[in-house]
Amino acid sequence: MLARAAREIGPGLVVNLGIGLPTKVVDHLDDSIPVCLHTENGLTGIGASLPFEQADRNLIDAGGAYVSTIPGSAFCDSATSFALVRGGRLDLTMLGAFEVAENGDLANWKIPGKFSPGAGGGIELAQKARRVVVISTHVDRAGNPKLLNACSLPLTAKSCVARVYTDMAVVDVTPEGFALREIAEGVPLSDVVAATGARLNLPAGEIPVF
Amino acid sequence: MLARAAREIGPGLVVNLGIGLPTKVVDHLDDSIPVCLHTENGLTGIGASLPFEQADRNLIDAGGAYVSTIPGSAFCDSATSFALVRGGRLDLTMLGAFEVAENGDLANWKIPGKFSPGAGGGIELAQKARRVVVISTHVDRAGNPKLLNACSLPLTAKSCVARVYTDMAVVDVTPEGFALREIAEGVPLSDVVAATGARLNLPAGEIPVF
Amino acid sequence: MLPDKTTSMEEAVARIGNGATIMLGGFGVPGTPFSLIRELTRQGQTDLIIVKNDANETGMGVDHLLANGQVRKLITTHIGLNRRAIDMLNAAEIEVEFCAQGILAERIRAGGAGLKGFLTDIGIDTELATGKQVVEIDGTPALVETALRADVAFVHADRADSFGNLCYAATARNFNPLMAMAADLVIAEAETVLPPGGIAADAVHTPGPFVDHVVMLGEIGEEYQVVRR
Amino acid sequence: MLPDKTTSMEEAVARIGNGATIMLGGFGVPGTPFSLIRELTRQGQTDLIIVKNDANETGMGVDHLLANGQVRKLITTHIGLNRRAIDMLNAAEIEVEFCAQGILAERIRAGGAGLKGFLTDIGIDTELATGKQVVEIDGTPALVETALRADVAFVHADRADSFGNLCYAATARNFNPLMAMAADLVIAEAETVLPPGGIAADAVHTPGPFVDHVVMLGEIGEEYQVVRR
Repeated sequence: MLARAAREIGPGLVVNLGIGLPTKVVDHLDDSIPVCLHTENGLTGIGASLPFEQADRNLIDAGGAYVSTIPGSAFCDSATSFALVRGGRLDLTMLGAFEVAENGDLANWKIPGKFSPGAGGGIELAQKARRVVVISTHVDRAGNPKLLNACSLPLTAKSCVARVYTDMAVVDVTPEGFALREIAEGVPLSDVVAATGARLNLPAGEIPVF
Repeated sequence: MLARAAREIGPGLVVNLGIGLPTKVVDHLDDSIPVCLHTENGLTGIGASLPFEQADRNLIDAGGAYVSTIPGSAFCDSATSFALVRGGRLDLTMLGAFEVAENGDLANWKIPGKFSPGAGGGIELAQKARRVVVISTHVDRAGNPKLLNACSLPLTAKSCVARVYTDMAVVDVTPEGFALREIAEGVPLSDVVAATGARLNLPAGEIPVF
Repeated sequence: MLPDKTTSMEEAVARIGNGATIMLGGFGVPGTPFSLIRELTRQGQTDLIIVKNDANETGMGVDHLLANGQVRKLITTHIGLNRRAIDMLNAAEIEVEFCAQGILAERIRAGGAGLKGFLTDIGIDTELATGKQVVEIDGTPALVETALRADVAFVHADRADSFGNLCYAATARNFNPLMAMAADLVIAEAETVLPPGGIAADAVHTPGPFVDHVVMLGEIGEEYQVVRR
Repeated sequence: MLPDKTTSMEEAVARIGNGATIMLGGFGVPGTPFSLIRELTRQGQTDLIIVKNDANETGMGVDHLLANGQVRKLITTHIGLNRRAIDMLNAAEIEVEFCAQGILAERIRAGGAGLKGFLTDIGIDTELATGKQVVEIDGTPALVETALRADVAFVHADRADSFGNLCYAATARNFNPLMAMAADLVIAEAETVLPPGGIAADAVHTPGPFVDHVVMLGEIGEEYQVVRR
């Protein structure tokens, strides 16, 4: 899933990898492709993660991980960092999800009564990145689908998700709802359909495997 | 007039000297008093003016004069420079005037049909500096009073002027209107009164001379 | 000659009264003014409104103020790493106002820039829009976000000069330069304090006129160090 | 590895069409992208809306575009040093929109920050308020100032790296970093272009992601030099 998602990241893009699974996509990037990774606490050009012994106490990403710079990195304040996001300079963000609706609505920040730590920077990433993709398990820990007709949780942003990468499939959000694009190796199509809580449009012909 | 106005500038103040006569106040500053001069094109801590031969092509004040830095100077962009003004960090500005009204209204940027080059930074200086003083000739070139009951020209800002330094007098704007505080050496009181286009409240007792 | 603003920590913090609104720089550990927060804990001002991106982690920074019962309200973006903050919120022992992170940054900047507020579509179709005034701009709706100013800002600088010009290190910059513009009393703690001219005029992150007091830090304490999870 | 954005001046400017809104950095001479303006004059795009603090002086910068009949409208703060601009305004050969200087800066920044506008009391009791929407904030009126974006921004940097990180010299900074955030196509001319890493990450004024093209200047021409009046 992470390796497949990494192929989203083409040359020249400015990319923000959200906290959790999306951050791990960085390990699957092709070093020969010129990209600029952004973290909203104020760094463009994120370098390798560092173990504690080598860490700079002043240099973290928005998830709190110790990172490094590369030649051409720049630091900025939080207002400038989000100016980049809202101003249209963030080409792609990859985010986690609690729920994704077939119209692209995303819920990933609040479970009323259970989990309400605040939205952090997720609202603006979801609403303003030029392309928003979700990286997530296909179902939650209780086995319930995360891809739904409509979100039941408070929204992060409306109609923002373009594509979802899960452990089972690659699914696009289209005007006609969810469309299956690829399926994970060894996963039966019936399992994907059963694990999806909304209509899943199937491609004509064979389904590519990733 | 300029030397008298320079005595406004007490220790610790952040001061913006407007284009024209006010800029010349700098030549009368006491170097032992710690102050920070600001120019709205993005410099805090203005140093001495420089002749063309010594000028840095990238270092001017808002009036276009070539200036220098001092130890502790800082450059900033135009938004930050005006943030300083609007945010309450500019203690004092000295501005020129076409007209000052007895309620402190200031007109200094536009003469409809004659002079409309745009307001530049004057609106924000006049409206937001913690103290606004005007440095100006007492009358205009045609001999007409600049201190008036009410301004006839488009306003720069309402009720902003605290004090006026002219070639004839030092005049405060008070809730009761203009109040004469000091008079220039050798100028008869009757001349000041005649050159003022509004009621001029006189002090009890002798009028200090500057 | 520029004014000298170096001050002792005790004296600078003593200017703060009960009920003050205080902005605290920092995003997680980097940029958090731990020493100023410690002194505020020691002096014990109460009924505070604290503005900070996050609530740090338990046992660090803001958490001392929470544990000490000094905080009435927190304006923040995310408190997920501080169990005590979440528990106090759930028990209604503190009030918490959540903002989207870039919106909090921008509200502070607007306060610093002497604006009344700004107009944005961020959060417009979500519960974050609840209670906010809506204005039409060119036929599309925008939310009014009000400017945020504070009585006091604590910022952590890597380097300062005695006039208050500040530089921040790496991602320790974050909210610090914004808050340094947005309070009536700005107190900067700095790891190094240089004479005027010690920071190049082109390299200054926060110009000195925004800063009221510069406090020189001694040895950097444990709280500032790398967190080994 | 970060993308390389170095481009020839001709190629970068050729991306601009007739009718474009173009922001030009600079306050007087410092920071004005004279070489990019020259190339725009040479290529001859017309019907332009130009956003610049001032109209330079006769024979310099913006004046070439005015003389060449390429400008339809000017959004500016002060044109007092350019007689041609004043005459063209009086003859209705160009339209001029005047803003207070800090308001123009802030409108551009708002555009760059992806905001819809901001609320201010600047100019509220003057003719600058004419025609502007008024909003009540906490019971007091504020003017709505709309965000300003452009199709193109020309900025002049002292140093750039090939990724587009920019540093400005002294008061040549002015509107440049604001405009560099506020256009769909940002073209930076730079006196020196360095490889990535040539500008320290803490010293960058405009982060590279805001910039589309970096154009290296050769010898600095007469227009950039000290003006002997």
